[in-house]
Amino acid sequence: MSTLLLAATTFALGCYALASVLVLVRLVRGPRAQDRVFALDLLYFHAMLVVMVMGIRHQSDRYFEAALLIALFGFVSSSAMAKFILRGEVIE
Amino acid sequence: MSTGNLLVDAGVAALLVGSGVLVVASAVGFLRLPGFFRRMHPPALAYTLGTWCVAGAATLHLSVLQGRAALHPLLLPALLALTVPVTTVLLARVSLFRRRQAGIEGTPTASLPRDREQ
Amino acid sequence: MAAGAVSPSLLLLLLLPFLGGLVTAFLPTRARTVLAGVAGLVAAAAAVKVITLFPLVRDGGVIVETFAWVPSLGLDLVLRMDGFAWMFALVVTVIGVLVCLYARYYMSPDDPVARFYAMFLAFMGAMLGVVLSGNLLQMVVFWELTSLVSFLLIGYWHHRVDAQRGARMALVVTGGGGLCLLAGVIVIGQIAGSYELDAVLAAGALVRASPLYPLAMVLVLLGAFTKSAQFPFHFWLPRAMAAPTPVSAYLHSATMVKAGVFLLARLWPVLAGTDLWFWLVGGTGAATLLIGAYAAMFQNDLKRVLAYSTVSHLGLITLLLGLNSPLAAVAAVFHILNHATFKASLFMAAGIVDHETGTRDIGKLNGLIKAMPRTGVLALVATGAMAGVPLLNGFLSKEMFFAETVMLRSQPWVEWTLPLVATVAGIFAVVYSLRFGYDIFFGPPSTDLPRQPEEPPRWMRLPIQFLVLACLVVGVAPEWAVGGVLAAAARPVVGGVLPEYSLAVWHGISPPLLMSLVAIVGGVLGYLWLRRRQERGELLDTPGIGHISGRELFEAGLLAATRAARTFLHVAGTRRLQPQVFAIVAAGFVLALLASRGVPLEWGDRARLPPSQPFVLLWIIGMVCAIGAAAMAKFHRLVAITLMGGVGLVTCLTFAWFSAPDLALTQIVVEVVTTTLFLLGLRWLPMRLEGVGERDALRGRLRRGRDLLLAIAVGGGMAALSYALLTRPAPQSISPFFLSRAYSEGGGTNVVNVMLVDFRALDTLGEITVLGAVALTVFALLRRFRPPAESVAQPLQQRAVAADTGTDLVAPSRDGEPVGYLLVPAVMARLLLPVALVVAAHFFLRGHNEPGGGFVAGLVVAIALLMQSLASGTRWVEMRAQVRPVRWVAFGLLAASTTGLGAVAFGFPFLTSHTAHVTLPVLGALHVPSAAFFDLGVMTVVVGATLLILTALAHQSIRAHRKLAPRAGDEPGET
Amino acid sequence: MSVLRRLVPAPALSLVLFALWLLLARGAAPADLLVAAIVALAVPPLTTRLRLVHAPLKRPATALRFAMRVMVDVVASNIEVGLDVVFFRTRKPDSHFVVVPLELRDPAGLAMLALVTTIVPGTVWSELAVDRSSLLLHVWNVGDEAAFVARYKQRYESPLREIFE
Amino acid sequence: MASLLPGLVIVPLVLPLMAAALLLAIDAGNRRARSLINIAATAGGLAVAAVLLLAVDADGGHGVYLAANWQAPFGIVLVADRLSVLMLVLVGLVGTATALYAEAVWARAGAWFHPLFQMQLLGLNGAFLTGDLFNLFVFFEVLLAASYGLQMHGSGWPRVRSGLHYIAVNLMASALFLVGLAVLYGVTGTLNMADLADKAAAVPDGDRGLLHVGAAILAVAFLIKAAVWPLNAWLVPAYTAASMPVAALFVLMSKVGFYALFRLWTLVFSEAAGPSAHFGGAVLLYGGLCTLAFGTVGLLASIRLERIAAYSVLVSSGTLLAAIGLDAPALSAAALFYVASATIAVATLFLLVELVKRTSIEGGAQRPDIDTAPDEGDNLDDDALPLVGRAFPVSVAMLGLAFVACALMVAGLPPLAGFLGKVALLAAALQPGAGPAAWSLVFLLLLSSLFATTSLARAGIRHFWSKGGRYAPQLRAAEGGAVLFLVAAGVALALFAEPVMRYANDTATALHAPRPYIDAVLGARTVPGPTTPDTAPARPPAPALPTVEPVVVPVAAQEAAGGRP
Amino acid sequence: MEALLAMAIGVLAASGIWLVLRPRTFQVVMGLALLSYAVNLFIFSMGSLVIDKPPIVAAGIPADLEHYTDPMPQALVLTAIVIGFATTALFLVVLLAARGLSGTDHVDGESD
Repeated sequence: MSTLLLAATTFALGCYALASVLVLVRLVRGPRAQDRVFALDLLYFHAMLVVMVMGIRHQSDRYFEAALLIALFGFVSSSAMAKFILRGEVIE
Repeated sequence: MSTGNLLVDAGVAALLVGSGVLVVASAVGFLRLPGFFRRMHPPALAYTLGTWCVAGAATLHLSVLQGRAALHPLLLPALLALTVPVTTVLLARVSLFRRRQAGIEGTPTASLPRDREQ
Repeated sequence: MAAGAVSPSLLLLLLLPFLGGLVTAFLPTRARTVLAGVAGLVAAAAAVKVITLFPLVRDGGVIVETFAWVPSLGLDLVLRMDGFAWMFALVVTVIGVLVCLYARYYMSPDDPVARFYAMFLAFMGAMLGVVLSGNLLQMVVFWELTSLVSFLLIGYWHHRVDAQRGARMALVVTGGGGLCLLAGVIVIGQIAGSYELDAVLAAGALVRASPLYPLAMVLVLLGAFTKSAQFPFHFWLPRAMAAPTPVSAYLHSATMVKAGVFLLARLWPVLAGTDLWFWLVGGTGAATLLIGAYAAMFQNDLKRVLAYSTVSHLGLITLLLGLNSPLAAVAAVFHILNHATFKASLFMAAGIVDHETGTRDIGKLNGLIKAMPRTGVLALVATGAMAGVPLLNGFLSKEMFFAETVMLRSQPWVEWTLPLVATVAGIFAVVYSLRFGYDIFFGPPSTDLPRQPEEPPRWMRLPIQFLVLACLVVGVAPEWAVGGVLAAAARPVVGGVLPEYSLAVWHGISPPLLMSLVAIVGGVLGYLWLRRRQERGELLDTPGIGHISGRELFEAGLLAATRAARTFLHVAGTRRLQPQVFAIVAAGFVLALLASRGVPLEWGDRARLPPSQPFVLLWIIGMVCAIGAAAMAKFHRLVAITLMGGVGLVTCLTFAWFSAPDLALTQIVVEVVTTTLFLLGLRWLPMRLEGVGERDALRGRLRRGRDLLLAIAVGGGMAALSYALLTRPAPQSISPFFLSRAYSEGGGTNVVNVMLVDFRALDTLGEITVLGAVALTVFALLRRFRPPAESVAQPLQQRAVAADTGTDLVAPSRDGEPVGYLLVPAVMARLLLPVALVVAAHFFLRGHNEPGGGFVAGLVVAIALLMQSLASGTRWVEMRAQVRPVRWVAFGLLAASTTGLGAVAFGFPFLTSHTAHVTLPVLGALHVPSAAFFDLGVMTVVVGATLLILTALAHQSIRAHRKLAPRAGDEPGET
Repeated sequence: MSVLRRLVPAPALSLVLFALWLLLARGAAPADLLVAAIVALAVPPLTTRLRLVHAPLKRPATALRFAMRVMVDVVASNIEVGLDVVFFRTRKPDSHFVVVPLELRDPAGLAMLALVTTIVPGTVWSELAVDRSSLLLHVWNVGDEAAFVARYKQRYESPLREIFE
Repeated sequence: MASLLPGLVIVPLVLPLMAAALLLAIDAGNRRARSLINIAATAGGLAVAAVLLLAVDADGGHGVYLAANWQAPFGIVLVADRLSVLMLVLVGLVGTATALYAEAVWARAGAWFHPLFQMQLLGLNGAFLTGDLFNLFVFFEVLLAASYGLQMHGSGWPRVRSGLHYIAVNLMASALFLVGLAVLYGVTGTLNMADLADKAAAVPDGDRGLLHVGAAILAVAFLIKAAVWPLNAWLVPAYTAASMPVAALFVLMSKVGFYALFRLWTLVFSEAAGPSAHFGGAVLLYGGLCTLAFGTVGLLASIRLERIAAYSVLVSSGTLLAAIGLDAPALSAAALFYVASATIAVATLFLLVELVKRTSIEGGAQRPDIDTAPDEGDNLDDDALPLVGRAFPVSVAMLGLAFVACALMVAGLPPLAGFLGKVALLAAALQPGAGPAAWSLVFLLLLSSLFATTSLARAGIRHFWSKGGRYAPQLRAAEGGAVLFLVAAGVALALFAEPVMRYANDTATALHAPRPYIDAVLGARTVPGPTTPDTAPARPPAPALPTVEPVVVPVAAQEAAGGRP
Repeated sequence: MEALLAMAIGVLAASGIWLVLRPRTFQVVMGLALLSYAVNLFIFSMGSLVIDKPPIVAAGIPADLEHYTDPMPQALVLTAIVIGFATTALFLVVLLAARGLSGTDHVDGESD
């Protein structure tokens, strides 16, 4: 693993983690439920990025599937919450 | 065990750094901007270009590593494009709904024929 | 000696009554003549059998028959008959015959007597069992049986409250005593090394020398005293008089109550001879003798007089046995016999009086001699025997008793007191005998009786006649009548060597005779005095101890005990969840702490991984989320769920970080489903607003503080434990085996998946069964779901139409097609479905070699379908797709288990996997592991179970809508 | 033809799934192609009833061009909005709601429009009228409202109408 | 017979599993087929268990079954030894009776009774058979998951409320279970119980503390299931609220906790465990005594029959724990006999509760829920009621007899098996040199008998001798048959107590000297495959392709103990 | 890293325990979920923390614990996750049923 890539991945991971922390502040602070839900959606998304960068970092293709699942279903939780806020129930 | 190609490494690194910067920028915006609808804009940076950079980096990296075209990381932005709107559309609607419910004046609305009839 | 004889004679004797009881139970229930006939014949046969055995035991012979039952417990059926047992068997059977006859006339034609006779015979069998026991444990068996059957017999007229109470009291007291006896017997058995009576009798010295002797003795005595109604356990006997009179005549005079003294006599050679024995047994006997006799004087109920008198006589026998003198023991045996004869006849006489007049109240009964002269005479003779009138059998044994009290050598005050006690008791006996005999048969005939008395049928009198005759014969010619029997019976009691004694009516003028005279004269005087007082309306209750009723004490004690038990349960148990959970957590913590204390814990010395900043940040997020969720779960449920999602995400990333791709995949899909589940549930939970109805009392704050402390302690403990384990070098694990065999023999490179479908396939099979069971349970529960009142209405959001002017919320789907805000999500979700299915197929097919597998694939399918419901509504989905989740579960379970069974068909163990290797043109070699079919089963179950749970929950909303439908019209008007 | 039609009810979808499988399988060996074909043929019929059934794409070329345009827009908007976000204090973008009248009615087309609107930074799809006649957007930096609406309709709505209607 | 043994071991698992799957697949309308399958599968399980028992007893060995054909410490192993087979027979007995009983009414009271019933049996059988710690967890979960459904079968607030508590408590227990077993794995590196016994003895001193912590946490999980005081408050509400056939089945569940403790403690902390020998025995002993005391007091406080039965469960649990806590083979043997008699007795009582209640109009509700103080008025001449008896209808008489038999068993009164169990325990506890703990056990045992007698007599009087009118209860053949079946089992247990006692003795001896068990498990050989597996294929199985080059896994460690050739 | 993960497990467990001890059903179910995270991570941590050595055997790499992480805890966690998911779902439904029957969301059905 080249030092360059190592540094870059570390930087990217750090950025994502930092961004997640910022988003977490929004999640905890709110002020409205939609902010929080959106924050959760972003957390999922950041998780996906983290997983992908870890794939690059470890030269491995195995992390792709996890990222795929998050990309595919990360929105389900947050959209279910959004619907809940909107309708008071998730599935009608 | 790098790709062995410095140029490729540099490209991957650049893409990664770019995505990192974009993601942080979007998070900063999401945290600091006033108003929910304003806050909804910055994450799009991360959802689009931020992801594309990472996907590009992964594709590049893997393709060089395996010595063949590994395009599957590009699936992720595609899937994201399909799924992200679901949440944002719903959340925007939530925000409007709640503003109306709270009786906040000046909540805009897509003009609706049925309302005009009433 | 006929020891070890195989002749089944004793067994037959024992079984006879039981079999007879069984037969009678099946006879017509009110055929009293037939029933009495059968029962009587059975009893008579038994009696004859007993009598024929006399020659064998007359000279100290012992018949023993052994049948193995549970030799390893030392519990065998040992039937052993010596002279003493023979005498008892005789009493039991002969009086049994008489009572059978008597009961035929006593019981009403409407009585369901089959039950009576069945139990009666069963009792006879049990009693025979007690007396014939050659094994102490076996004796306990029959002992408790007699308690049980007597419970049923006393409660024969079970609709009467007094019968119920009396029966229960008898059962509890005698049954409890029986349990003590059991313990005592086991202690004795442990000392003596055997429960065999012969062995125990031979080990008397050993037993008495043992440190456990006092304990064993006390336990045995408790058993004997309760059974024989000794003070202070005597109170049950008068209450047992609620039984039909034949029962009283049989159980409460002749047989069952004698079991206690029988036991004392039986173990006399083993336990007697110590001071402790003297004080305990003698003291109890004396007290009982006096108290029983005293109480008997003041009773107004015929049967109660007899009951207290029985108590008194049993006390007398106990006292005799407690005197540690062989001669006294002989007297005791003699009195057992005598008492049985006269008391049984008296009970029967009392029964006749009751039967003929309709009352047993001495105050009401007068001058019956005119109406029923023959019965009267018989009763009077028997009363005389009870009082100790010369020329009747009671006199003889009582004289022997007086003699013993006089001859006793002990401390001076005892030597002086005991004769006095005996004399006083004698006086009392005469008094109550007179009350019984004189009061009811003489004087002016009563006029206010419920029924006009007349002589009972002749056959009803016959048993009394027989017994009274026996009293007379024994009284007049004792040596001739019972000399042999007594000798045979007393010999084993005193240990084989009979003391010198003479059975004669006249022994010359001696202290005992004087005492008898004093008793009789004093008794007559006392009676007259008492009578005069009672005519004046005084002394109707027992003076002195009248208000101390053992029965009341017992009942109140039981009540208090029950109440105390409830209080205890209230304190030591709980019906609330929080204390239970607290106890569990605290127990786990404390026990773990204690366990670690013995061998102090220390950190390991394995090389640590260097910390990585992103990961640290990640877990800062995770911890904040966890703590936030804990803090928010009460008032901001949605926030808590969101934060929980954050925790799940971080967990998932941790799995991904530390080389567990399978776990990361599983965690992420499970996370999604769980969140949706929580949201589905949130619909039915009440709004909870901060500060509303909060009573922040000090107690609540204290409890929260306590909980917080425990939570922190446990968290710290878990952290320490995990750190201790994380820093240790890995142990000699079994894992290398899996790594090396996964591909070569399991056919897959993903070791985790190979473990799931091959190495540990049984776990997976269980796991999907759990899923199935949970899904079924959820379905069954929700079918009966009744939403809470305030949640039935549509959620606030759906009602708030007016405020949301530009709304598309009212009917987000039109004809099943979503419109408005749901339009875009629905289209997207539908586009995602085929994609998700392909992804699921991908995960399923690669599972064996790469992260994935049936579980993840199943959840992917389930989420994709769930997404459709979310965006388009359940009805839309169900209109279009026939999803029958239960079928999926069934299919999955069948597929998984048939795959497992497939191996069995080929002679391999269940779930053995096999890979088929096929070579196809173009495609090359194909490897089809059987585990794939197993995994298919897993996937199907997962899809079915998840959908079953989710749709069952989602359907509740539809139901709510349906319920609201009729009222939908006026909904807008409200808002 | 009809046999083929029944076998491949949604050719575009099948094609996408075929490609998806190959991407996921990361290979194009004969075995992969076979499985990809099976998947591509089997999944659409399985999901017919749970899908929007609409006419096949009319103009693939337009669609491709449209996609390229969107990508370019995305990059451009990214830079613009990114700068606005970072220098929010000074740049003070003119953010507010804009109502856009719509001619596009096809659900899939609308969904595509939403997709595009969402992924292009600077516009947030906020509300669609029940009769699909107008659309409420939240725009990051409007400037001239009429111009924005015209540009939006021209750049995104009309190509989509071409493709889907 | 002996050759049958290994193959038969799996049947108690496969049978209920297949039955459950079939029951799920059958149309809900086809009631008759469901009943038939359910009863047939359960009775079949009993038959298999009986054959297993005879087989195990005959060759005195251990039926070791290597599931999925993997060598013992690696794969999951099922072990049918005397103890587990005894429990299997109990499951079969009680299961058959309840299956029969439930057919009359309860099976129709809610959805999916039958499959849940079979799953419960699967969980029970699995828990008794498995020789693997994690597999034990899985089967615990199976039986619990099914029991949640069964407990709330029929729904209603009392059931759901107690069910909620029951589930919460058991989820906590499961968490503890997992933590405990994880620690044990972390310390010893194995999950196989036999292997664990070997490894635990050889644990380095520095790790012994951890081993003990793991064992303690695991023990708490088992103690919760065994309903030790003070972790047992869930039991009485849950059992009394459940429908009675379910409660009868649940009697087995508290035995699972006992079984697990017994099995693991004798195995891992035997004499051979060096410094860890007899670890934690005091907790078992005193916990058991507390439980016994609690249950005993509860017996006295109980008026309603189902509560009496539930507290009897606690009494038996406490007795068993205290007995194994004293750690003497004789007591263990007695405990094993006792477990058989107590299980049958209490299960019978639960089955009887409902039938008995049918005899009185409102279950004696006209009386207050606690004994009334003696009223002065009731003298012997209770003129209001004639001295003429009332006949019992035949059904009541039968019920009454069954009740008496059952009460004798529960209270441990002679001559039925309950008494023998109690005598065995007392005799074993009162060995010379018995300490205060043993004496407390003796005292509490006797006290519990007395209180059980008191309460059962009280309940019997209330129901059978009630003052008011009485209905001849409707007894369905299935219900009566089920009760009679269990009573007959109890009587048979008393009659053939000697062979059972001998069996229990052998079992206890074997448990206290676990070496043969360990050797049998670890020495079991796999079935050789028909063909040598393709160890180095040209490429991994199609169609999934690993990203790396074609895999060649080095076939290392072929020599590792007896793998498949 | 080890210390961090241990701390994380501790915090999750503590939060879970705190919630489980609360009187509202929803709190309890959240607590159980948190607790199951903690337990899963705990089991997982038995395999010791290894980066980039997933237990997926590949050619040419010796199949031992030096080169792969311990697959056993992972298999256990996988099963535990599934079972935890199932029981959480069940508990949720039961608490809904309890709420429906009693009208409150108190664990004992007491009205506040």
